[in-house]
Amino acid sequence: MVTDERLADADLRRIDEQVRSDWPTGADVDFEEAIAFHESLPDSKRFAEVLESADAPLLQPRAGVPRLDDQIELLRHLQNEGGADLLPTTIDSYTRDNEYGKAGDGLEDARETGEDTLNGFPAVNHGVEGCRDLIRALDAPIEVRHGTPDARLLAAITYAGGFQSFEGGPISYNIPYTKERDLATTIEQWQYVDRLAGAYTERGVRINREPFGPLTGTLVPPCIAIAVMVIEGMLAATQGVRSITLGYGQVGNFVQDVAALHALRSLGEEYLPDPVRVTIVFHEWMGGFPPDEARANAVISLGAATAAIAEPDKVITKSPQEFAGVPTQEANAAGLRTTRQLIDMLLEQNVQLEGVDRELNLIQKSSRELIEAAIGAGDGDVAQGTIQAFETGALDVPFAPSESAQGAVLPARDDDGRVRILEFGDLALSEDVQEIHHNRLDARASTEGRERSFKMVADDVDAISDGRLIGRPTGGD
Amino acid sequence: MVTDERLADADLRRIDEQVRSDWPTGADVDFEEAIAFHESLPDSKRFAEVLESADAPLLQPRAGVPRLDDQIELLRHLQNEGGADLLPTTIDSYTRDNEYGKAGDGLEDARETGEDTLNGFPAVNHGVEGCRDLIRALDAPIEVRHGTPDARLLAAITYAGGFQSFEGGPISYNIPYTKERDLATTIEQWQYVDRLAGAYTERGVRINREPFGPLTGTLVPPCIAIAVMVIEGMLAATQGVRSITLGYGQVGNFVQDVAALHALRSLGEEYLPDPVRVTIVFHEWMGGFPPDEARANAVISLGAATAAIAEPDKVITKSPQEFAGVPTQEANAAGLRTTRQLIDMLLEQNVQLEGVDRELNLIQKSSRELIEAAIGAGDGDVAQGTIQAFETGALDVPFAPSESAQGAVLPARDDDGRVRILEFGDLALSEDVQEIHHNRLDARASTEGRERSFKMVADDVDAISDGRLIGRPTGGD
Amino acid sequence: MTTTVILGVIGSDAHAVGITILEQALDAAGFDVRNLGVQTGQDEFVEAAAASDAEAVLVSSLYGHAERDCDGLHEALAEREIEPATYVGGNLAVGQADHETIRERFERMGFDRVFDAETDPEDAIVALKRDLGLAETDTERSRVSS
Amino acid sequence: MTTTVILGVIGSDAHAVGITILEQALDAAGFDVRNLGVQTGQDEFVEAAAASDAEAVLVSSLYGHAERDCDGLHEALAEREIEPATYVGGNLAVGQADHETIRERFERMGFDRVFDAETDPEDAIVALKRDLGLAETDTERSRVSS
Ligand code: B12
Ligand code: B12
Repeated sequence: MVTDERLADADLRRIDEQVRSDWPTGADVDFEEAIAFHESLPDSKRFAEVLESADAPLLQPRAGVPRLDDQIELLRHLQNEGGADLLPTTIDSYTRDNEYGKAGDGLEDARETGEDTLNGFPAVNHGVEGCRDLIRALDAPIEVRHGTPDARLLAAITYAGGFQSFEGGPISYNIPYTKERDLATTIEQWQYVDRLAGAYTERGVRINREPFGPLTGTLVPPCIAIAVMVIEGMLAATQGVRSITLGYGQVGNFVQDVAALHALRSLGEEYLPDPVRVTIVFHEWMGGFPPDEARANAVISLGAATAAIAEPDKVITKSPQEFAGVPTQEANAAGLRTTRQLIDMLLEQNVQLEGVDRELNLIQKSSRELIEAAIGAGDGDVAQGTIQAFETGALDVPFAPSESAQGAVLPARDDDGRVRILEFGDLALSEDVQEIHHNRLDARASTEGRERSFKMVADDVDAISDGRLIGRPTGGD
Repeated sequence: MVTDERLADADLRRIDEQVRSDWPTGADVDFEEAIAFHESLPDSKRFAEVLESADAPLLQPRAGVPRLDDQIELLRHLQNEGGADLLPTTIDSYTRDNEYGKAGDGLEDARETGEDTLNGFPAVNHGVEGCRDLIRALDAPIEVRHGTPDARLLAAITYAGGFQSFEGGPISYNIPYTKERDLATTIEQWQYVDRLAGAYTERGVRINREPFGPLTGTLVPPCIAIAVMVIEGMLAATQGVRSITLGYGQVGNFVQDVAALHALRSLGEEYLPDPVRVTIVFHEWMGGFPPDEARANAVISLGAATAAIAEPDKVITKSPQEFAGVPTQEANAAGLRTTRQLIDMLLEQNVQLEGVDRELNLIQKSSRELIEAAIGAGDGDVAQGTIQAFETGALDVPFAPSESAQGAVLPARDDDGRVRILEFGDLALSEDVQEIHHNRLDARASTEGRERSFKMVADDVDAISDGRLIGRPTGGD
Repeated sequence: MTTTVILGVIGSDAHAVGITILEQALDAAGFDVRNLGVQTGQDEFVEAAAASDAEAVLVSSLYGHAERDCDGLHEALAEREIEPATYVGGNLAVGQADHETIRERFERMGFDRVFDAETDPEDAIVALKRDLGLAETDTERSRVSS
Repeated sequence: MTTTVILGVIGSDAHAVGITILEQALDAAGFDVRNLGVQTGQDEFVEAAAASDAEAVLVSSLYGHAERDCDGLHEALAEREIEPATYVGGNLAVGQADHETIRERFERMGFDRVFDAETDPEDAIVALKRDLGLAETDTERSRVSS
């Protein structure tokens, strides 16, 4: 039974050996030698230090292509033409499924035909040396971004390969990303990922870990995202991680997004133990984009404006081609520059939005209820409690494809465009909080002269791609 | 001596005949027949009504090409692909100089070579029937946008040609647009333009007039823009204009722009006589743009966000190609769609910025001082007073090329990015107000560890195109 | 008369939102929808189609690996001697590909219809009605009763 | 030693901000600048150059009519038998034209240098120093004294 305790060194070693034997490239991992490689890197490639010492939001795009030389060229472009402060390497979907054979085939295809049939960089197949070639070739710190429920081998290889930041977590890379993975299993698997980061940290290589805040990217109520972030942060901290970046995805309402980012920071600092440096990352709109680059630029800009006001430590940018597919490097760089210009124009302005405090209180109270419910369900053990809470629906994520979550929660926007909860399922929110959500959605329903229903949810899902925030019924309906 | 009195009918007729004899196409103007043409137009082409009855900001681009069929195609594109609510017809620079011969040569060139060597639509050369072909071909109302100091013939022909909105005014199309024009003369000339609009208005064709708010487009302090708008509005109202749209160009500071738009509306309503319907128009950033479309999109988006919060009646959009030259129709439409998406996402949100009231009070007080100074200088006659005020520098516009203005005022941004006044010249602002500006700029100077100087002004002029709002000294300086 | 359609996201793709919306719309239009969810293998599609005698199989793919994931699906259906209408939709290739090229490619693989990500659920419903020969009145009735 | 340069916006163009910035920068760099302002005719440029024995004439144009407005300028200078360096800069054509094409076109008209709107005043100063054979020290001296 998995509990929130630090993996014993012996266990770490045992799992490590087993994990590395999963695929031939695992054999090249040598911890001592990896420490030496990390120590050889200049300060400008130390992810945690660069992020934690920044005095304005740092920008990071998403990007991954199968071949090493293409990936180097892509990241160079994003750095030079996009002005990215932090670089990504997004992993392909086969690797995320631990299908290293298929990923290898895809890589071969890409090498032979020049056409990319993989949607990312298969880091396991590239192996430790391939990763290091990438790290060596670029000037900025690089993070592994993926969506892999069982990311143990990926972590072992990429940490050894010189990456100093690793996205994901047992909930955030399970519930939104998979159907049949068992939550207890992913928690156990991520204990290894975090413990290994902790082992590097003890040797002075402070690997940054970043739980994936946007979850399903689609109308996620802030309290749910924040609760999951704080829980994953606590689990990582237990394993010795000391640099943790909690995430949140833009919902598109100015006041709610600013309040949520403040709440995320304050609850992160409150719940995570002292030696942990907490930073926060804001993801530009993670839901469906407009099928039009001009309109997509407005969505990106609204996110950038929010970032300028809330001042997260990092912003993950989108490109205007988000709707259509993996963007060209030019479009990806354009998303960075649009974001930069907007942030730099607004950052020095003292912009205070009225009503942020009220929303902040509501988000904090609700998030706290969910976090405490999870801790309580495990009699103080957050690992056990989280498993219980997802089983009973006390914790839940809207649109979650995973069988490990109830998927009973349904969100909808209120009359001001803030994301509220329409169906709670068994979510552990108090009557007070539920009543606030009810009232707000009733007000919207009456504005629109229709019942609260799934149609409202569906309309809200499409709203931004249709050119507005709230999915009001249109004349034709 | 020009005074602020309504032109007598006899004078109107006399000037009308003289003006129309300036160029052959003037002969085709027939007032009665023009009234009949306007009456034949559907409601959807009545500019004033469409604008005044809108319940969300209407979008209008700028656009003008020499040939009629190209102009029709261009405007159709902006309406269909850009979703423009109101259409423009931007006039070429030769016409603005009353050089109808050169404009005609340019039009001929364009017709023969297919290449556009004119920067707009030479409406005088196209004549009444050419204009009507344009009006007939499009579904939305169309405004004449130009920059012509002596726009009498242009007005006579385009009003008769079916246009129901006409930009400009005696100050706003003189001071920023010319070197040697005498202000008394342009006031007299615009009395004809306004009186003619008044004559149409009396017959039920309520021609909308729109003083040009952005002036030189470059760091114009809000109180200066507002004072000029209110004065031009008063002059137009005297001549019988009943639909007046006062303008303001984005300075890029959220709070200041929102406050300025509120001040513009309230002072407009206060000073203009009751039968006048006052609407306001917000121009997206009119200063130097970034030489990069991605960054330009952020500038456009910041303007759109401001519009969503302040809710002007109309927004004049920019295109991402603003820096390079007259935009392609695609880029122009893209600017419209970016603006629309941002406004539609934000409009339903209740966004209240703290500090707007304070800034609003300052702007109102300052604008009132300037307006009253102008009225006072003419012993109650605003025409006379305005001429005096510009002569003495009591009224002034930064970067004004005109010899009719002192051009002594120099603006600079304060530490929050708001546009303040560094050099007042003889601007009629009270000591109190001057002190506020002084203090704000001193605070900035001390932040930057440098003296207040012209270098600050130059740095601020370039700042947005360099990717920020405030022209702080960079490391290299 | 109820018309059964199979719906699912193929391969290891986990994009759930699109099929959630589609399921709800098809259901409201009177179809009997079997939603297999995300990360559904070819065999599961074939099994479900055979078991419920489905008239259509709707395959969704967003993450860019559709071609690889769908390869062999029509052969497997043929082996079971069933011939449902087959639709595929979503973001069917990696990157900024042009829809016409993609459509041809997937039609060659045997799909009856190929939809891009701009597809509105209504488009799928209209196509199903046409392809399955459902009268307008059928649907109107089902819409009223739903 | 002071070097006189003529500056102005040609034709009926009224864009004043660029030359205001240029004037200030040239002045700070030690040049004796005669700023003719906006809407300056060819004849005024020629007159001013002849009158002050200027070593360079800097023509600015933003509004898109530069070609038409500059046509004949070099002939007029030649008639007066003066040969200042001639620069032109700004947005020199209507629309989204490519700078290389524009450069060639204006060089053919006789301009020594052609600058686009991304030009920093410093670029003009560096070019002037090179073309007029001004030593680095001259300018450094002038900079200190300015
Ligand atoms: C939300 C989202 C996510 C969420 C998904 C949460 C969840 N479990 O559902 C998260 C964050 C987890 C995610 C993960 C990934 N994503 Co994603 N995601 C999106 C995003 C932004 C929106 C998708 C969405 O929900 N749209 C709203 C719904 C209503 O629309 P829809 O899905 O398009 O479906 C409609 C139509 O397409 C159509 N339709 C769909 N299928 C079918 C089938 C038939 C038969 C018919 C008729 C119609 C039809 O009807 C639907 C209803 O209207 C899109 C980009 C976009 N569209 O803006 C990227 C996008 C689909 N994702 C992409 C990628 C690459 C990934 C990842 C591989 C990488 C990553 N970034 O981590 C992983 C994959 C994980 C996995 N194993 O699948 C790419 C795909 C690239 C490509 N094809 O070239 C996209 C296009 C983003 C991009 N530009 O790079 N993603
Ligand atoms: C502000 C502005 C205006 C203001 C000008 C106020 C004033 N009196 O100065 C107003 C609103 C009045 C205006 C009017 C018009 N404008 Co205007 N304007 C602009 C804008 C937005 C900024 C110009 C500016 O001040 N930049 C800041 C200064 C510091 O930079 P700069 O002028 O480029 O100068 C620098 C360099 O170019 C260079 N440089 C310039 N000249 C020279 C010469 C030499 C020798 C050298 C070495 C260097 C050099 O050094 C300068 C200092 O760094 C530009 C677009 C842009 N750039 O973003 C359009 C722009 C120049 N305008 C344009 C047009 C068409 C007009 C109008 C005809 C139409 C209209 N919209 O009403 C009228 C023309 C009126 C007239 N008779 O001239 C077009 C020109 C199109 C083209 N060439 O294809 C532009 C590009 C906008 C567009 N995309 O359509 N405009």
